[in-house]
Amino acid sequence: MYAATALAILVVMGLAIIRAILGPTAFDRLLAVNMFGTKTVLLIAVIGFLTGRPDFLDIALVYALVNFLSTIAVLRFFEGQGRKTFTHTEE
Amino acid sequence: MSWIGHYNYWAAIVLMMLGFYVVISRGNLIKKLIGLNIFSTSVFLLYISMGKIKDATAPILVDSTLAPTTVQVYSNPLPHVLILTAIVVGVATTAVGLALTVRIHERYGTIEEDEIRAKDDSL
Amino acid sequence: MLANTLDIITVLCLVLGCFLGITGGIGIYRLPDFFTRLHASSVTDSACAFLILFALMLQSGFTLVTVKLCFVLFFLILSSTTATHALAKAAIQRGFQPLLGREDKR
Amino acid sequence: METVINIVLLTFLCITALAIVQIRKLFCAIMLMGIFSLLSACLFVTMDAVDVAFTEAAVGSGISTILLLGAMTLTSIDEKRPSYQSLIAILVVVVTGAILVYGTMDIPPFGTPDAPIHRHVALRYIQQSPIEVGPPNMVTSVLASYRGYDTLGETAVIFTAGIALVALLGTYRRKTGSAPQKDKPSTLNDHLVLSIVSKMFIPLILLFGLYVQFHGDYGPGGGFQAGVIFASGIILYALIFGVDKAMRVISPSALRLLSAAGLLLFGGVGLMCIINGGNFLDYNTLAQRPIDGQHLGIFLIELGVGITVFAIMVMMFYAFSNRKGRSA
Repeated sequence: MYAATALAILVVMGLAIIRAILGPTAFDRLLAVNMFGTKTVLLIAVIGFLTGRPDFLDIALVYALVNFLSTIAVLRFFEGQGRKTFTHTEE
Repeated sequence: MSWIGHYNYWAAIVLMMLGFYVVISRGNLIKKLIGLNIFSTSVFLLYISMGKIKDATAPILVDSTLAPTTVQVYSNPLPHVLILTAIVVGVATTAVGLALTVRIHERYGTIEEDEIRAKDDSL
Repeated sequence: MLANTLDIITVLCLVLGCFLGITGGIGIYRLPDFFTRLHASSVTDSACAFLILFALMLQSGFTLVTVKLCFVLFFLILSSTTATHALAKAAIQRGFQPLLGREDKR
Repeated sequence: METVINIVLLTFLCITALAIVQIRKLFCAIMLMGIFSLLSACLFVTMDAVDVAFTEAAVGSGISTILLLGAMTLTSIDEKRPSYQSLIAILVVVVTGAILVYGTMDIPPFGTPDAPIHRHVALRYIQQSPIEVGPPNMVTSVLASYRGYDTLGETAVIFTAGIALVALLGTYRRKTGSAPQKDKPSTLNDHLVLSIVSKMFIPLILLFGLYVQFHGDYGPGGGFQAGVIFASGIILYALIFGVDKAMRVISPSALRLLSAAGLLLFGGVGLMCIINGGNFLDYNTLAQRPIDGQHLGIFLIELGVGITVFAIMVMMFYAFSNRKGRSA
């Protein structure tokens, strides 16, 4: 039961990787990475149950908390780039 | 099915060689650092693969009052200790490398290796 | 009897969660532009996470594990929805336009 | 079943690495590095290395992406095609790889219980550490007690890296550099949803950091992870509300003091052991009962590591983001 769930999550992860590699725009890649992060949390939780030591959910918890950070950082970076191109056109 | 037994090691070697390839063939300094990161991850994988024992569990003592299980086998904790610290040290050294790259960019205006070398020669 | 019912609900939740997850995966792979992909992933993501984690909660009973799963679920739903919202907003600000109508080239 | 998950994840990892090698845009390579790190953390979990996965989770998802992005913003976005041929490089790589694969033939297959690596000191660690040292998490007892010297060395390396970074990039902002940024505050600050959700998240991240710090004896976690998680909380604050405000929360000079204080605490515990008549970092002498001494020693040392790692990580972030203000 858990094994089938883990496999399904792995399939989704594979599709997200393909999108992250192909992704024509940077936003597509960011979306894929974001989705990949969510699926990683789920996979770690399911693996915990699969191996019979579900007390290791702390790792999933870390990802749930901190994964947010990289998305914010990239958005911040986009903003910086926008400002840079903006000043370029000004000059 | 002997290849399954060595699949981890081979994957680690493939990753290591990919990182190595980036480091020796790409001129961009940030790309080189990314390659170095891939290389170090491959080393981490190799160590952790060696520490794993089949059907063993993580090296945290199972509370026998909560989970009355059969005899427990634990994976080897030593590689975990080595790699745990190596990851944090790795990110610190990557940061130093990136700082050097930033300084090189400020001095030379480029982070491509051959352009830097050309500027060095012309000086 | 009770345990049996719980198991059945667990399996149902897991199957539905996996189905939604795979739908989202296919959506993010097949759909034609950024906004359609965004809707595919964001709509399914929260429900998929909720169903799978809820199934795990049913299996773990009243323990610390359930509390941790609750926290994971809470953070996951909060952060992934916020992230997709911020992503859509940033994309609009950068001048991305949603694909309206059907384009002939795929 | 675990073997299947393992093999699939390793294959994904190789595909991602290949894509990183191929892609010319540095930004895309950094995004893929994020996926790479998530995948490797999953692999560490399947291979029972929960503490390692924890560290990778804390470091890889936040800090390393942010540092790479910061460096890329300060330099260039695209990678130029190198002028020289890479055929020789491919040859070198293939030959080295082939030799290494030949070398693996003698390694016992994955998961063998009686491989040489498991016969040496590991048995002692697994069987004796709960009795001799105490904490149920064997990784913590090996890290802090049996191999305390190593950990002291690693902490010193991190500290040195922080000093080197500050020497290279500097922590203080020139007044001319800070002026234009103040008229133009970050627009992420205006992003209402984002700032409110972040305000909810930051205390929870900090709280979780403390939990990881002090629960590391019983579950996965410890000083290294806690320091990074705590730093992530501060960095999130800086990303949303601006570095200036974050610097008012915790100033660079305070960070410098903290980074040294953590390392000194570590070394001080070692010296205390000598004063009490034991060897360096021999915690048994710290209290009446040896096991209490071990407990106290591990607690203090993890605290020292946590403080140093936290201070250095935030210092690195400040250094990169201030440089941005200076060159703009």
